[in-house]
Amino acid sequence: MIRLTDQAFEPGAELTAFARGRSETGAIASFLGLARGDAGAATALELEAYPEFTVAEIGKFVATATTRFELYDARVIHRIGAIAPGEPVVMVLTAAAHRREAFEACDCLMDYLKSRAPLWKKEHGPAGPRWVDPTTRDLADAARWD
Amino acid sequence: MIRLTDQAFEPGAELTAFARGRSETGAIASFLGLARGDAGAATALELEAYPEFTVAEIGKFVATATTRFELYDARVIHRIGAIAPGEPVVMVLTAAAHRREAFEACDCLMDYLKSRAPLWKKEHGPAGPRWVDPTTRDLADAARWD
Amino acid sequence: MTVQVLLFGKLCDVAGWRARAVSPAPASLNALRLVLGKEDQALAAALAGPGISAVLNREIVRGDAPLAANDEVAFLPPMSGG
Amino acid sequence: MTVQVLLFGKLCDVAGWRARAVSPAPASLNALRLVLGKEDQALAAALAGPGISAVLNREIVRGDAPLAANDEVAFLPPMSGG
Repeated sequence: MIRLTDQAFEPGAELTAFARGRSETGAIASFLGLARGDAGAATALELEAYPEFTVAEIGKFVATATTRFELYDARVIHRIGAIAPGEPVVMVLTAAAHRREAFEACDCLMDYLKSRAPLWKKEHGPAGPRWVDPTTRDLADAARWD
Repeated sequence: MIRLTDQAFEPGAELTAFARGRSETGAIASFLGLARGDAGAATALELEAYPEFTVAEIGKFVATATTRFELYDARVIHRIGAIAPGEPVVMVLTAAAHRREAFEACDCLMDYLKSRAPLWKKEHGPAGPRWVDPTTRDLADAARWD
Repeated sequence: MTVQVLLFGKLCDVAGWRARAVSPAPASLNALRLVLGKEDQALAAALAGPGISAVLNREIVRGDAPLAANDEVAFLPPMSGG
Repeated sequence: MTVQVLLFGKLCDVAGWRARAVSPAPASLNALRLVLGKEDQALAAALAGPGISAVLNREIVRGDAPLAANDEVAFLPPMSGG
């Protein structure tokens, strides 16, 4: 349900596996976050986790979202370690009877991952590395669901 | 960009193709609508289109959404003809720099497809066939973007 | 001198046909509605119902419009995809 | 009688280490903060900064908490994933 991985993953294969055999699910929303190159300004991302704690915390949040949005299922895949531009960083999948719940749950989970899940992101660029803080918008987005 | 098809399609392969080679896209949202079985109450869906007109109309709406939400790209795949429970009916993919725009565009496109695109849906169940009208919620959802 | 008429969704079921040529071509969309309705009261009622759109040569038309030979007219009931 | 201390994100860069054993085990989280800060003023300032969370044996702790031998304490800077 929650997977941290230091290996590249294949988003299409994840979606196929998630969508299989769902005769009662009407709606699957998914979000895929890719490392942006920012036209050369970012050469790589580095993601750090506190592995068991991070998985457990994300799992608690997913369980809450599953109840709140009446999901049939949810899945989070998050890269850790070094990530090249264009590579998938995160994928969230949600399954529900109807589209509104699937969309909102996916949106809510992404907002959580951006500023509240125990993950730390470093950008490596021509000017050297810098730790990325959540933006004002990230914080406001996450607060929408409180 | 817009595809109507009377053949089953493979959502994972669509996502993989859409996500390929995007070093500046930070965010890909996708929605996959599946035919629900409704625990035996629905045995099949049938989707009718006015093919060239339907593709052209959806194309106009996608072009507007692409500008409005500053998308890099968008893709709509819609089944026509007979569809069995559990099979994909529709898939919408959106690519943007940031997640909010990708999510909103995907949501907006789905609302459009549900009640404003030239498509007609018939449900075949034990009680016989019936044409599906958009629900009050579908109409309200679509009006959010006006 | 014909126009091609297409029906979709529940309009098909009401009329019992999907496509037909109407000859001679009526002068306008409203005249075509009258011609179709004269032969089929259920279709007349359905075409006058809420949310029916008319499409002339693949462009949506509000209200009336003149018709010419070989035009394609489609009547569309309320839409529901996805 | 040691506690294991873990630092993440920018706290690692400030301190120059990621994990260390502190021995003897301080009696509380606040006592541990003092021990770490006494040797490293930059780390003391960073740990007192906004948005630093403490995690004791994989549970988030607000404020102070007693420590026991073999506890694992992690200090987490503001989070940003996705």
